[in-house]
Amino acid sequence: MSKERDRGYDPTIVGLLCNWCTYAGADLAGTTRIKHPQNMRAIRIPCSGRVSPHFIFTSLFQGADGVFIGGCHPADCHYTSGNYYARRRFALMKSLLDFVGVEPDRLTLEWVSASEGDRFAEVVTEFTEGVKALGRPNSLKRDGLES
Amino acid sequence: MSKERDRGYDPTIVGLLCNWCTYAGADLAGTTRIKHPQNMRAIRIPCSGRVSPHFIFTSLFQGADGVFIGGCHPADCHYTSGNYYARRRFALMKSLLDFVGVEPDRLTLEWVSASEGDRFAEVVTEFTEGVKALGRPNSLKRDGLES
Amino acid sequence: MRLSNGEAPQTIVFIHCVGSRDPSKGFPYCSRICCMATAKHAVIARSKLPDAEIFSFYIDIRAAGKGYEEFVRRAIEQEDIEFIKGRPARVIEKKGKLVVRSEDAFSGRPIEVEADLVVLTNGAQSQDDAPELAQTLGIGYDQYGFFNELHPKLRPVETNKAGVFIAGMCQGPKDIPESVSQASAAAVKALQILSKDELSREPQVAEVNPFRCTGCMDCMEVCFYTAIEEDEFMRRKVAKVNPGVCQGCGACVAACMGGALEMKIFNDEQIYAEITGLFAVPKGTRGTDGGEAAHE
Amino acid sequence: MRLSNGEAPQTIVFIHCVGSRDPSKGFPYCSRICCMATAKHAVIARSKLPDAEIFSFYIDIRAAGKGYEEFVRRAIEQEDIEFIKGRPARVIEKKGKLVVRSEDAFSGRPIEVEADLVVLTNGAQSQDDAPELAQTLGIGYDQYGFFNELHPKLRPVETNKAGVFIAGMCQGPKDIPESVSQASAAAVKALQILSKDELSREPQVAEVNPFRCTGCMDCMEVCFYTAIEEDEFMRRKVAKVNPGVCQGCGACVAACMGGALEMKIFNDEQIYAEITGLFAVPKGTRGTDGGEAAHE
Repeated sequence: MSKERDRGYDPTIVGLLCNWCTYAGADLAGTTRIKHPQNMRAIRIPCSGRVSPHFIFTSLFQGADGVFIGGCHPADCHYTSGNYYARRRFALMKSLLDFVGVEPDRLTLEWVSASEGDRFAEVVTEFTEGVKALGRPNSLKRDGLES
Repeated sequence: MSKERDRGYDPTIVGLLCNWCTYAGADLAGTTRIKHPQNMRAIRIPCSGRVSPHFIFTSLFQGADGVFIGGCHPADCHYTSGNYYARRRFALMKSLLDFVGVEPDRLTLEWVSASEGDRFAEVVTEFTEGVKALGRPNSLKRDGLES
Repeated sequence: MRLSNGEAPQTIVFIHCVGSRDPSKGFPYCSRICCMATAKHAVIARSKLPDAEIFSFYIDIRAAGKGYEEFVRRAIEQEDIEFIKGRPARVIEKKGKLVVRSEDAFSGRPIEVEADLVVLTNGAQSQDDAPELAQTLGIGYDQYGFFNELHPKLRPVETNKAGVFIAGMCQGPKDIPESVSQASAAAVKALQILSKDELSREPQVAEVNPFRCTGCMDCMEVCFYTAIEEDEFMRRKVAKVNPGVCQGCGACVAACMGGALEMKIFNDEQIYAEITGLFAVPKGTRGTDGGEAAHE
Repeated sequence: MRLSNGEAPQTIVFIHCVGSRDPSKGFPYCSRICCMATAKHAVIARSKLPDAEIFSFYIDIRAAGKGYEEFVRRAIEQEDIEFIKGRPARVIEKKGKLVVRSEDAFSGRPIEVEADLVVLTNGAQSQDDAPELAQTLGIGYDQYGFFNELHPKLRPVETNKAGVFIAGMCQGPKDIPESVSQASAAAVKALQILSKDELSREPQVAEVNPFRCTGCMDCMEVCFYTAIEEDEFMRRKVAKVNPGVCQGCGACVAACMGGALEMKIFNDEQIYAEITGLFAVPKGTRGTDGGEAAHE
């Protein structure tokens, strides 16, 4: 990526956050005033297992620079096994993104419990920095796959 | 007591047994076939704290040779404190019996839990032996205090 | 996981049972939840600080819940948390370090750890104003301020006051699954009362005959359930039983000198009849060990 | 408290954790209730046999309930029960005695006790046919045959099958107060269902569009709650969601390749609208750390 093109690059990240853990963790990070970059927009979902591949593609088509999926720690899923399905689909999606020419690192899946406000800030910061380092995407949108 | 008078002496004991512990302990002694003398007649009461002094006198007036009160172990009372009241009244009754000329050892108060069938048999045996050793009572009934 | 100086601690010591299991401090009881909380914190610390030395001084490892034992074993074997049986005698500050002095119970030898961070696992205590609340509600509490359940085994969420239920730590230290179970249990006990249009009770309750009552209130003294209150009858003070609260133990009936109290079951007349009946049974049918000797 | 030879034992040894906390035997879990049961038995033995020597070999004394710690302390201090930290390696019969060989963990030295009576504190196990029952009911169970609660902390008496509840030892070792609390908790959960004329549910459930469904049943595979069953629609096999059992996680919706499944809340359209909406927000109102740079 050219430095010129990426100057002032401030990516937009779509966060698909499980209602029972990461969404509450984001709340906690807020109420306890833990600082983290504000690039992510949170969308509440019932379970990380609810994340259909379509949501990820729609986000990228719409212009997202990254997609962050937040689920419950292994064995802690409110629905017992939704996070395991998410993990399996996540691995497939990584390969698929690679196949269609999007950097797989624009997608992440993290486990954050409702009490881990600090962890939420940490992983969001890390992911945001990672996406920033990737620079402006050779995005699906810009390549005209959709719009 | 003359040996002649006490020959074949087979005392009758009135048992006032708490429903929640000793009465159940007596049941258990029965179902697990633990041997003990059969001189006691069990009367179920809700709590050893229910035992009014009148019950004890009525029993003795009617011809009982001994009165056995069975309650829950300290701190285990189904009604929390009934056994403590029973213990306090028991001490007073002992003095009162002594005062009216009845051997205080014709009255006993024992703690037997619902699971202590063996203990039930033990304390009943002990009390029965004790009453037998006292011999026929200089009883309230015989002395014509009532009948 | 930063010290006040902003550096990541390299040596962390957790100390169990600080202010619990210690009769000399007035807290003889076990705080129940701390062993697992400490194990969890130690494992989290390990995940942040892969190279730190992490110690945990304990008396007994009380990992007695579902999956708890397995968790502690993982902490020891996979997360390299060093559990040391010993109760540290003191912690001394020395050159910016916290020196933890204890005995290693297994070797019997003293052990000293220079720590960057010492985590004290404080015992759980009741709220300061718990006794006040208990007195307001008329429920029992113990010397530590924990509320008394009606029966330690069979009535874990009920109190001696009908209609007042307890759940969770107010009764004594307990973990989340237990507290949640108790909360649901308390809910069903409340529902038993609230789900009916009329409160139906066992008929086994006490009743005052106000004509006989002298108003001495001895009965109120012995009522553990605070079911007896003062009332007025023909311009005299008399006792009155609240049948919705009375548990039917009969302590008041036995305490009443004037015979003004009676129970609706196990009443005096019934018990006298039972006693009298015993001596009316024909001889020979009374089944004794020895022979049946007449002595009336 | 008599041996087979009819004599009162003079030396009694209790051994904790026999078949529990022992991964090598396939039972890594703690049986939870035995520490207190053993302490109780030892105290009862003492009351019968004031002069006997009574030993109790333990790994950890797990006295973590209300009044439990105090009870064990009394057993040690007043009832003269000798608790020895150590796991006996073997018990050998020798001249009518049972010789218990262990290590005293505190001294590190071997210890040998010649006992008249050895009491093994066996770990609690699930019923042999527990997995069969679980399969019949469609509820989860672990490798030891204990039934799975829906959530270890927040849903201790519910299972993954709506309408099936668990209480007590079937879920894992637990003592009487806990079991009683769970039983009441299970009752209230059942009442929540039974107290209504109609079953009311959160609207958040999945629904099949039978026109789109190909009957591949991939959705059934991922449904942890067994809420999806086979149905027939226009002489084709299709999936059908039982809305009384569905918990609304959406795993089936995400798994459906043909888009035949939809949720009534968190449906695809709603989530697409949310995503699209994010990018329709005017610049500058999106509040970022740095400045807002257009990159569309």
